Amino acid sequence: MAGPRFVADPPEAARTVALETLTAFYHAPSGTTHILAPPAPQILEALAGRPGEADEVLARIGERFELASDDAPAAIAARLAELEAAGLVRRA
Amino acid sequence: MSASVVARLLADPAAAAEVEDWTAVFAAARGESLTGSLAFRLKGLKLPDKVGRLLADARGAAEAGRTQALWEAEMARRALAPLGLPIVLLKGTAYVAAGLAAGTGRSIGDLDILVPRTALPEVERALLAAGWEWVKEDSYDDLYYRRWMHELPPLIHSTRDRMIDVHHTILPLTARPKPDAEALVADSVALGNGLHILCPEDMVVHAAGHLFADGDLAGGLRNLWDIDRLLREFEGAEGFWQRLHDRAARHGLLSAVHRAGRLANDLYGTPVPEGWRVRDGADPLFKSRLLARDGWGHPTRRALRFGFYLRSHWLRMPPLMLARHLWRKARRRSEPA
Amino acid sequence: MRRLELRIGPVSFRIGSAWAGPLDQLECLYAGYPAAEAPCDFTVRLEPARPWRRFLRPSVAIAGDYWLPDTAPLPLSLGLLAAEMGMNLQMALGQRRYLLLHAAAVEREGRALLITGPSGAGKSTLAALLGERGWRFMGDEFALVGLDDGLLHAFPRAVSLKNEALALFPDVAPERLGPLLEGTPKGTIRHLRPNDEAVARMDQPASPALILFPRFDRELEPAVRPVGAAEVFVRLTQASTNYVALAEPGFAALTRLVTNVPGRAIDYATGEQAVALVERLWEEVR
Amino acid sequence: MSESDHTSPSEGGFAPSRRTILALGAAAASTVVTIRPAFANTAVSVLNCQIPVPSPDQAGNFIAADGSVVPPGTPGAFPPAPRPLTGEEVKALLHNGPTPAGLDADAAQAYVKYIGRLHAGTSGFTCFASLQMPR
Repeated sequence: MAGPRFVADPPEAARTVALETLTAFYHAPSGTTHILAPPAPQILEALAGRPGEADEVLARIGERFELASDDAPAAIAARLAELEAAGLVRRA
Repeated sequence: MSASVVARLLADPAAAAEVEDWTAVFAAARGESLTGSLAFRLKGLKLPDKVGRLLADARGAAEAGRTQALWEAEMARRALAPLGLPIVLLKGTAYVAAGLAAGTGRSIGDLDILVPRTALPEVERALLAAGWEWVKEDSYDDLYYRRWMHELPPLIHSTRDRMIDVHHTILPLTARPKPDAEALVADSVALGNGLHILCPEDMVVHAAGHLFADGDLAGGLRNLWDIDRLLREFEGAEGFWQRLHDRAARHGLLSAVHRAGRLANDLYGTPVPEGWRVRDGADPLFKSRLLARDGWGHPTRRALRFGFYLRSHWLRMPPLMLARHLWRKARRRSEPA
Repeated sequence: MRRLELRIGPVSFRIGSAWAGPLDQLECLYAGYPAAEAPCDFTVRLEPARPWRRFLRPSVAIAGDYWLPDTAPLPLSLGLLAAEMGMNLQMALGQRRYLLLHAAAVEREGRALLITGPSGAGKSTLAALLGERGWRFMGDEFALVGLDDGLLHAFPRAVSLKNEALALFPDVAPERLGPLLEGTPKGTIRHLRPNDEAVARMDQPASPALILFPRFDRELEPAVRPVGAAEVFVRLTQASTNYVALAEPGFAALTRLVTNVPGRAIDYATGEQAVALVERLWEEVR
Repeated sequence: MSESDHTSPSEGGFAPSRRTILALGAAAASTVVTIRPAFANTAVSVLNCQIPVPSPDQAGNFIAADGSVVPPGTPGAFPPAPRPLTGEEVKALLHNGPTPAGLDADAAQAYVKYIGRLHAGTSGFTCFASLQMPR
């Protein structure tokens, strides 16, 4: 699956606090707070300073998690689109 | 009265020792959107604790505003990057993006960018696709903007609630001076991340033209402070004043630039060439208008302000067009409900 | 312009008015409050909506350091309310030293109870009731969370009570009440000056211990439900006018608050039920 | 929002051990909520506000049933509101409350739709924003 390559800001650009199963995520470059549900934090971590396309994101996350999805490519594409709209990942 | 104290403090921070009524200074500075600039200007001085606290708060507010302005520019850059165009930042966002002294503590509202006029349709499409929306759908205003203005009708981002003004030149097309828009873009300076700023001389010409050849001078004290900071930062460069003169002449804004220099010199002690310091009969009126705010933050000199408001319309439009414009506005107001 | 300066907790206001009436009422209502600390944090102006509106059907426009478009002028008879709104507006838009929560707060033994929720949930009335029953009243409109210390700082403004709620306070001294204000956007209201203890101790902050989300309806059965940290966080961002503007310090203060302090939602139908529920919950979180 | 199983908050965010199951969520799900500036209900007590319908720069135009601003006399559209609506009236209308005095019920619905489409920077927006209740 050849798609666009995305990259997220390095970890020091954000402050995170776990709130139960959610993550309060302060993004310093925008001064904005986001509430993230899994797998958004994991995707950001996988792309922090390391560009990759959707397949690579899945592979990186898959090293540490059992991925559960009926349609992983569609799901990951939807997650990346959301994160791009929020300005948390950008085209590399 | 009190706007003049703000101007004095900006020009000479040591005068802070003589301030008796800081409440009035803050009210006037807030009214002129100069609190952040003042707070950075007075940083490090020995001042009463409470004054220092309020100034620190103002610096915090300015820093947050700076982050937001830069982020909005970055989001516009991402939206427009596929077009491969030079995107020129204007005004406050340009000052902070370039790290200029004029950006220190400056309040920044909308994002202003300049693009080649021929690229407007694709820029508009790209912004609409990336979540920006028209602020209003009114055909007359739309047509009015497209035919006569130097910018697209304002767009606002649907989730970030920030406005963007997309300019293709720096004065309304109906104004008498005709700036050389192609030269503005061609000679802009790349910042290295895909965004550009105007070259130093054009930056001064734009600030002066915006202040004296376009608007009604509301908030003008802040804009004149920009000009002071820009001139002081650029004047050390070899041949700057001659280049500024030539560039202002090329854009048809020499008199605006000269007036900006004279008034900045008068209010802020800005260094300008000896030859610029001529007497001008209208300068005192401009100065009064710039300082028309009291220690309650309340605008003063109502008649003078109204006069400058009329002047701003006059500058933007030839008389016949102005009459037609006002006629249409009046008719729309009085249309039967 | 006539002028009055007023300090409420850590915030000093300068209030200018084209008319004497609103300032006289304000001075009465805030009798016994400490002197303003110069320079004032904020300026509020009450001025004629149009020049002729100073005398002819006088109409008070609210202006000041910070303002919003769309603010409707009020008749001069509601000038006191205009001054109160003007102060709220300065806080909502201009406050940067504290994280501002739209919440009421009371204190006991150095620990604070925060009460938040939409208007109509009974925040003001509940805080005022508790304030007359052994708790120290810290404020009914804004709770100030220190960005450096994480403590709750008191902002004990006069409580704005709906006329019907006044019956709950039969014993308060008449001089603590402001004039009856009829025809306000919230109906007939009257202001109640916090008691002497609340005024005397306004400079003492307290450590937040419980965040309460009350819901009032005469049909409701009394009930308690825990509210998780994530929900408290989101609700408080929406109850704060300056959370986003404060950027990172705001994030730090709010995440610290919601991870350290438990949240509870309560339903109640009468003031007595609410007070009983609060006392019970307070014992639980001790 | 999607859910992840077996992720305990005590593990401090997103570095759980291997074999933790991570659900990627449905394509239509949402995993990012951005905190936007809130006027909160504060402003209701802050502000005695009003909303002109339409805004002064569009004065004289009619309001269509879907809330859009249309030229005067457009069939099926409603004339401008005879006076600015107050925040309290709009709040009542939003909660299916009574039609404000002096207004036609259908017109009032169109006005509410118009108000719902207001943007930041247009007349009446801050008033409308102040009526948005946190839930």
